[in-house]
Amino acid sequence: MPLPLTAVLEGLLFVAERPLTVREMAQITGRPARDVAAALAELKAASRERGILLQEQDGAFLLVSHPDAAPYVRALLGVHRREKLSRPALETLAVVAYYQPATRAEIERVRGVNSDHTLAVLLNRELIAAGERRPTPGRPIEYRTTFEFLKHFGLGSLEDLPERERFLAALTGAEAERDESA
Amino acid sequence: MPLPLTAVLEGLLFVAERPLTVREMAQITGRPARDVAAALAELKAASRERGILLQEQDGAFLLVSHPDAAPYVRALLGVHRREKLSRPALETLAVVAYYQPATRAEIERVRGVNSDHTLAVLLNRELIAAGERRPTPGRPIEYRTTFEFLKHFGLGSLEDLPERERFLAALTGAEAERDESA
Amino acid sequence: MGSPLPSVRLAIFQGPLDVLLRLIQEQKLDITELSLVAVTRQFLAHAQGMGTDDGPLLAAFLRVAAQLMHLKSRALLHEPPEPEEEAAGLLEDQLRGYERFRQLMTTVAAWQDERGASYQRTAPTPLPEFAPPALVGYAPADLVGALAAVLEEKEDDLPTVARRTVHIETYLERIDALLAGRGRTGFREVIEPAQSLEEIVVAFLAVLEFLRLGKAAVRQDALYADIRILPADAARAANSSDSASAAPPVGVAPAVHAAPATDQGHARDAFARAPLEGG
Repeated sequence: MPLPLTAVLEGLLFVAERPLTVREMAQITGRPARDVAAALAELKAASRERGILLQEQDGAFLLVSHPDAAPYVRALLGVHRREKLSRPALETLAVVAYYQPATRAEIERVRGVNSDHTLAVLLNRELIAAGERRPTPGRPIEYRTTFEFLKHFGLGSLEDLPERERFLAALTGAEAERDESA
Repeated sequence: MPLPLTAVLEGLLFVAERPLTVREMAQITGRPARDVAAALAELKAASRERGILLQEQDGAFLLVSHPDAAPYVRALLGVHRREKLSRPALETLAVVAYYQPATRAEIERVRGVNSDHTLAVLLNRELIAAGERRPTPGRPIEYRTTFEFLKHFGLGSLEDLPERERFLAALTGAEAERDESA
Repeated sequence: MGSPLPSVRLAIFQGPLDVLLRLIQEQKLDITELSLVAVTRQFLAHAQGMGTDDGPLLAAFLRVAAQLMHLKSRALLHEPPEPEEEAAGLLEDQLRGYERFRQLMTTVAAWQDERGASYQRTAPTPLPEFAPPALVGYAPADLVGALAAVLEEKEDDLPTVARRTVHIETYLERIDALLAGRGRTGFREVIEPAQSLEEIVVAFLAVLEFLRLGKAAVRQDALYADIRILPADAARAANSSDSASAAPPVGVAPAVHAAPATDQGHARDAFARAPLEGG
């Protein structure tokens, strides 16, 4: 039994890193825009009593946590911020720090695993920030470390990163190798 | 009207960076663990027809996209088809998944071959994790599967492993035979 | 698992062959005192007495004989005792559990192909009014450690780092592929990728497994000649249409008939040296 369109759209919006337009969702699901719009209306009505709300912003849709849950959400994010970074998060942060500006594809090429979620974690903690879009195909977003990052690691500037030259050489080497083996 | 507990929990799980335990959620919401557990069961049942999946292992919960939405999600994120595991790695992973907690010796007894390398590969990909040491001679490390494993296969919990009974029978059968002949 | 093995009468033991193997595995008998030539002769006498075309019986015997040979060669070579001590038993387990395990693994492999993965969220959760409390205790060294780990893992992925493990399944699949490709193969071709004596033993056990399952037949036309391996159905067809030919019956290795009649002492030397030359 295939997943109903409302559920497919909910799954898409759940993982999306930015608001999605009806057109984009129609394209990805291969369904007419009319059906997508109807399914979104259904999802919106259903989400009113849930902890995840469907919001519309300038013709694009995104899922957000229910405003009434905000105090709890804030408490949880506070808990998260006081936690140590997970190993994948620290790895991702290290790659961004030495390689910056780094795109998601570059990070994943070095780490060899999908890094979407860990990027979100680092963005949440304001240790990295999304910058310009690179003027290459797909116009990927470039990530850089923030001032917060320097503060938390007790660094005066990025030049104080230990063994910078060596790691940069190793990273570009690693990337080349991955390219070959891909 | 205050938001029902299921909705609050859904909101929390939506923004969480990592799996949340019942205890944490009870602490944040100020509700008894019993109520939280009941609300989570409700949420799990309700999410069956939705685009999201509530995963559970060892009393911790994680909200992820529904596995049937995977092709669309991959198209959206531009991620390639997940990297397939080699046959030996899959074999080792299957033994850990069905048998857990499993020690290296147990895995090798079932597979009949040295499994150091495949264990290292699975640990690197965080599909399994090293846990406690077993209080038996040699104090061997016990391995378990992770949430990464549940995500890789789109499972709600370890109880959703296919043909669990048959596999367990085959595995313990192999071990029993081995013990007899030893 | 096939026909019951016959009994043998030896200086150190009288009784069924599989019991002999077990006693030796349990170290209740000293393998160096055992004459493999005598065992083989008595088995052949038994086999000839009841007709030589009992493939499963021969396969069962060869399996026991191969394990005895393996144990004896190791005893004579004074290898240090390793965890590998259990190798013979493990191989046996593998053979027994293999079919069952293979079926189940097919389920899991297919399942990896068919099932979709789940994904976590990728969007950050901005809460502008939120004042970030300080993170605890990080140092630049943490970054260095994490990065070193990433770069090291890459090396782990390199195949050269992988310890070569010998898996009987590898050889079962290899023989299957070779037979499917050209309809026939030989033991020398089967062991082309082998890198150790142990691997050749595993390959040999894989051939025996094919024989035991009735999926293949083997021939060896002369002592030390290549062992030819044919799919069972092809071999049967060849036999019925070609019954006038002088080819020995399928499943029998004439090399055993042609074995030079040596006394025990010589046989022992031969076993001691062969692995050294081969390995």
